[in-house]
Amino acid sequence: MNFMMLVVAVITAIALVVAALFIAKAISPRSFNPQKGEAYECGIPTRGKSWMQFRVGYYLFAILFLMFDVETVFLFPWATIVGELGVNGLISILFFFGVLILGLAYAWKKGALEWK
Amino acid sequence: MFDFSIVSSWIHGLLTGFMPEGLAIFLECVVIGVCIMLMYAVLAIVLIYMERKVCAFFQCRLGPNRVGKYGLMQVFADVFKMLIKEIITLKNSDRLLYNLAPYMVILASILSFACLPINKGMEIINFNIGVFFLMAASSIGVVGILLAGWSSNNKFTLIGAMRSGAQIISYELSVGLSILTMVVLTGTMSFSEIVEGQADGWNIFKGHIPAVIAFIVYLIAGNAETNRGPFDLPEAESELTAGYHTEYSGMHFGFFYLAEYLNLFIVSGVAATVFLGGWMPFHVSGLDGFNAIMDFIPGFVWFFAKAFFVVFLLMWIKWTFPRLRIDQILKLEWKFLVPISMFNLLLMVLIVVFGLHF
Amino acid sequence: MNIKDRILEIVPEAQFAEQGDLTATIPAESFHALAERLKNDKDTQFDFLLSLTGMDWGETLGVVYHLESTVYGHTIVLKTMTADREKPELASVTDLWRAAEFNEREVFDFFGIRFINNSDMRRLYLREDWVGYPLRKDYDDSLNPLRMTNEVTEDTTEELSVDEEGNLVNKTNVLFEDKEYVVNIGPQHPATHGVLRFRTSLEGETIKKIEPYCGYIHRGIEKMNESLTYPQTLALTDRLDYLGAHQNRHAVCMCVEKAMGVEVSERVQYIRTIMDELQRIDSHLLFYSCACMDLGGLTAFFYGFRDREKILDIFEATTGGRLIQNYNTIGGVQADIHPDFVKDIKEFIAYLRPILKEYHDIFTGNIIVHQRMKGVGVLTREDAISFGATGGTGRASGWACDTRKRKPYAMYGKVDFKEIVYNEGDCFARYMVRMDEILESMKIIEQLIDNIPAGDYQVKMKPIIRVPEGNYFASVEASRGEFGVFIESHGDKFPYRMKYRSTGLPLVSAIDTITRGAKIADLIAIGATLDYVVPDIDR
Amino acid sequence: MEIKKPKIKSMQYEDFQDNEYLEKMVAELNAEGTNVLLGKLDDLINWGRSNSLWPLTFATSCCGIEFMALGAARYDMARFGFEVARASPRQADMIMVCGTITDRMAPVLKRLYDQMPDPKYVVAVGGCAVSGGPFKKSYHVVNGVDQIMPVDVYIPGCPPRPEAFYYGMMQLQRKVKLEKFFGGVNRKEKEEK
Repeated sequence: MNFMMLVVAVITAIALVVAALFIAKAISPRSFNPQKGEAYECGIPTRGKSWMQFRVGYYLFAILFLMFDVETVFLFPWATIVGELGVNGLISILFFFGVLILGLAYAWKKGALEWK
Repeated sequence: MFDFSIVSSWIHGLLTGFMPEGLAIFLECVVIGVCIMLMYAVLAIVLIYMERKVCAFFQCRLGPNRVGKYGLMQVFADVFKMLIKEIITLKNSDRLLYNLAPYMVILASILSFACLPINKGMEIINFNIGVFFLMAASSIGVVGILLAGWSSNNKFTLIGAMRSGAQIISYELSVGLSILTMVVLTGTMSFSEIVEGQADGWNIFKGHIPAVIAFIVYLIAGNAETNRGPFDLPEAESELTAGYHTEYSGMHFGFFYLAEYLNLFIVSGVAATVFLGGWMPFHVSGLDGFNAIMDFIPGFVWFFAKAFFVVFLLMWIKWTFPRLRIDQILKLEWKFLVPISMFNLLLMVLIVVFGLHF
Repeated sequence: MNIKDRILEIVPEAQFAEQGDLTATIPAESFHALAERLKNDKDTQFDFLLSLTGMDWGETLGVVYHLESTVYGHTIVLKTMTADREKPELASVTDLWRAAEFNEREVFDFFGIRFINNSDMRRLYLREDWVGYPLRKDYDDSLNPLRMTNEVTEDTTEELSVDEEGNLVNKTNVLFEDKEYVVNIGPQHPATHGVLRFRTSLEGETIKKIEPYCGYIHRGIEKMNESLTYPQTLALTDRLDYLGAHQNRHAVCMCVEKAMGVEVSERVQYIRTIMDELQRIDSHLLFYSCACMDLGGLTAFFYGFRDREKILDIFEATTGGRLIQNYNTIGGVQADIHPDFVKDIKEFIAYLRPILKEYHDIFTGNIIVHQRMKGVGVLTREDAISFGATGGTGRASGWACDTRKRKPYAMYGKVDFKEIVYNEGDCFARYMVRMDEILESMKIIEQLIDNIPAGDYQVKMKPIIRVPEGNYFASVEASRGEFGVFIESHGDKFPYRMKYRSTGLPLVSAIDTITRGAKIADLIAIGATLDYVVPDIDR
Repeated sequence: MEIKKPKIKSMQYEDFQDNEYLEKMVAELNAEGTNVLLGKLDDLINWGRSNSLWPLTFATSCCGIEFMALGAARYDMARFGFEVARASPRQADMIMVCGTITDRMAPVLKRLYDQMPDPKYVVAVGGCAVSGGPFKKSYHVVNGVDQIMPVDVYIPGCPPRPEAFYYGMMQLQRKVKLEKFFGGVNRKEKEEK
């Protein structure tokens, strides 16, 4: 039943967008002029390409995030049963957790957390 | 306590009484779909109205009051207008991605919206890994934002998209860690079980210090997730004109607008569910009379009341603080929130392992 | 040390004018050497280029320089000219005063004078494809119909430079490389406070270079003034810097009164001073509101505007105008003060003092504000003087440049107030200067409000005024810097040339220096705290 | 179906100064006639549009400050639902031309106007935008924005008081209420291939 509900939600989302866009396209007024489709840049034509190489600074954080996120994913199953595992569960995960914290400390020391 | 599953099974029984099971289930699905859609739209409208009124009162103004009584119809007029506004086709955009972006954003918010338990027995998607699913679903949204910014072929949108890429995914980490902290306390990832587990006290009281820290971290990170001030960098009005959705018009823009408010509600709803007991009434042990009265109030009222309380908190923050700068936002996340929530997680584990919680 | 003698010692051919301010006419070939000596000599030290005015004297084209020393406070007016109307060329002084960079572009734009060694000889206000030079007396407007094509922006500039052999050569300088990520911020942008345009070369979020483009609200007021009588010109001054309407008009009135030798009554001086200070509070409240809004704190914006309305009420009661009051006239003011004027102002001051604390609570004390503003966009004292960035911006950089103290006018010599000076030169200092100045303005008003003397509010003047021949300069401390008026009169009922020293132009010319290496968000904070008004830049 | 005089909540019909042009518009619309269903749909659409006019943040000079005052606490244009000022023309419904338009600005303004989605409205605010105002004789000022784009409402003044802004905006609301959508009025412009 749950997976069916998931499908229902997905279909609902798509239907919502399709329906609204359909209404909009069907009845909205339209006008045409040569400048309408051009990029908006405060009223001045754009110079050069907008799609060009972008600074690595943004991606660095994405990569950092990936690393930490994947590692927290591994923590979730453990988290649900840590109460039952008790001290053993805590100690065994501490190693993993230590690696995580060391990773952050390393990134910090390397200056990867500074915005450049 | 009112259990909504009685209603749903009654409807199911009624329908299967005079039609084949398959058709009945299909019909139910359609009804649920329509309900989601309606609730989604109505909630968005209520939230937009609330935002406009709340900020007006913070700013010594009146807010909308001409369209309908107390301006109640104002947002309807806005949505209606947006629906019949022209949708601009761009010349040099990446058509496919440009049109795909609103779908992604809406999909993400409806999927995560469907996870919220509104009342006992009234959760649409109820996985045993609900928390996990919600985080996965909501992170689709950032893809939509990135696509929108990239595909428009506009410099402002591109910077907006890049900012949101760096910001939203960074804060996802803190959201994840603070929820993980609570999962340690509750011992389950299913939303309905999390709420059931709070019958004898809300998590924020049960988990005391680490729970409060997790709540605060969650509020900050959740606020950043929804792109709302002081973290509204991807659409910083005074810097990037309209940010990643600069090139979207009419209903295309309307979807981003709706999704933004719904995401606000989802963040608040999760906070209400995980920390504040969801649809569970407020109980004080020992005061049976008081508890009985509290039980009399239906669960969805509790849920919405708590969620809107958190919504109000977030609005309060938005209308008070100035905007941060991109490097400060990332510094706040990586140098403060992540280490804090990591140690908070350890603290919570210690408390749970040694049974120090209530 | 007599400056006149010193100039004669360096350039024996210099001629001095009989009337008006101390003015020396210098031949073009020895001008640059003289300017260099005047700036660098220990006992002259003219380090502040107050104003640079292009002139068309019929046969000759030329430039008038107003120089001032921040060390000694003495001033001098220099004139230089060339008889070549086809290809007028003069030496640039950009190497001495950076304020000349934009001002020389303005002169090139209006008069077509090319400055040798100015690396950036493009038009400043008008479109690149504009025909002719509008402020020349023989300009033909029919050559320039309204062009609706999108303007093509060049990425290069022309320079007229001197090569090793001393010949003039044309050189091309590159502004932006093809590979650079150049974003237009403005003209229609919520944070440029009007229609200013910044072409910003970005690397990620970091600003590599910024190139301001003015002229989107260039209304040609100076040219229009040449065909208006003196009282008529007053109407346009209010619309330059509309947040300093009183002060602008005060400057023009003062300049004409000085030229005519008219003494205005004490009552008028009191009223003008009070009005100037009210206007300053009004402007600073608006500054606070807009700075908060630009930094994203929207609620504070409404607080500032709420209280600003109270000043506008006071203005309205007396002058009839809210934003643009048209109050000062030559020889007095338009109408006597409203009977409730004194009472209203006292109530307002009593109201504003506690409110200011609220402002600091909601915005100034916020940690995010400190993070966003402290250490951001530093303008050093040397740069401030070199660019001529007066007003709150200069004072935040440690330059005590308040005209009210330097050249006291109206009642300012007789009231006690402190000149607010900060030394950090960053956004936060610029913000604090203005917030503190509100307090000082209230102090000035409090000293004056109770003793407004009786008397006439207007000296009898003829409807048509003929200002005696000569050139005159007067300046006031407007809300955002020294606002000066330069009038050259040939004895007609119209001014021969009327030039306003813009308070905003130096700020905008300094913006590239301030923002290098900052982030986009910093540009917004810097723009907000520089507090320029675009129509005042473009005139 | 008979099209009626446009009513708005904030002000009586009779209190407006110039009703003649509206009556002319009503008469024109009535002459063509519409059926009831489409007329009702039109009413609904016009209700939505007229009550949700989002302005573009655009100001060149003095009038812009009065426009800000209009948004601030005392005059509070949020009451009418005008407060959602969008910085991007893609999301704006009307452009309030606050201030002088110069020769250099004119193509920029036109471009912004072109980039707005339909339906779009233009309000000329202040003497400068209406006719050039005090700067009419200048070499660099456009004598009225109506030279470069169609204007729906003129608000005179230098700068107009906030009350005048409201009057003009309500006039625009009334005008919007008289639009006939399901008769093709809005679909005049066709794609040029």
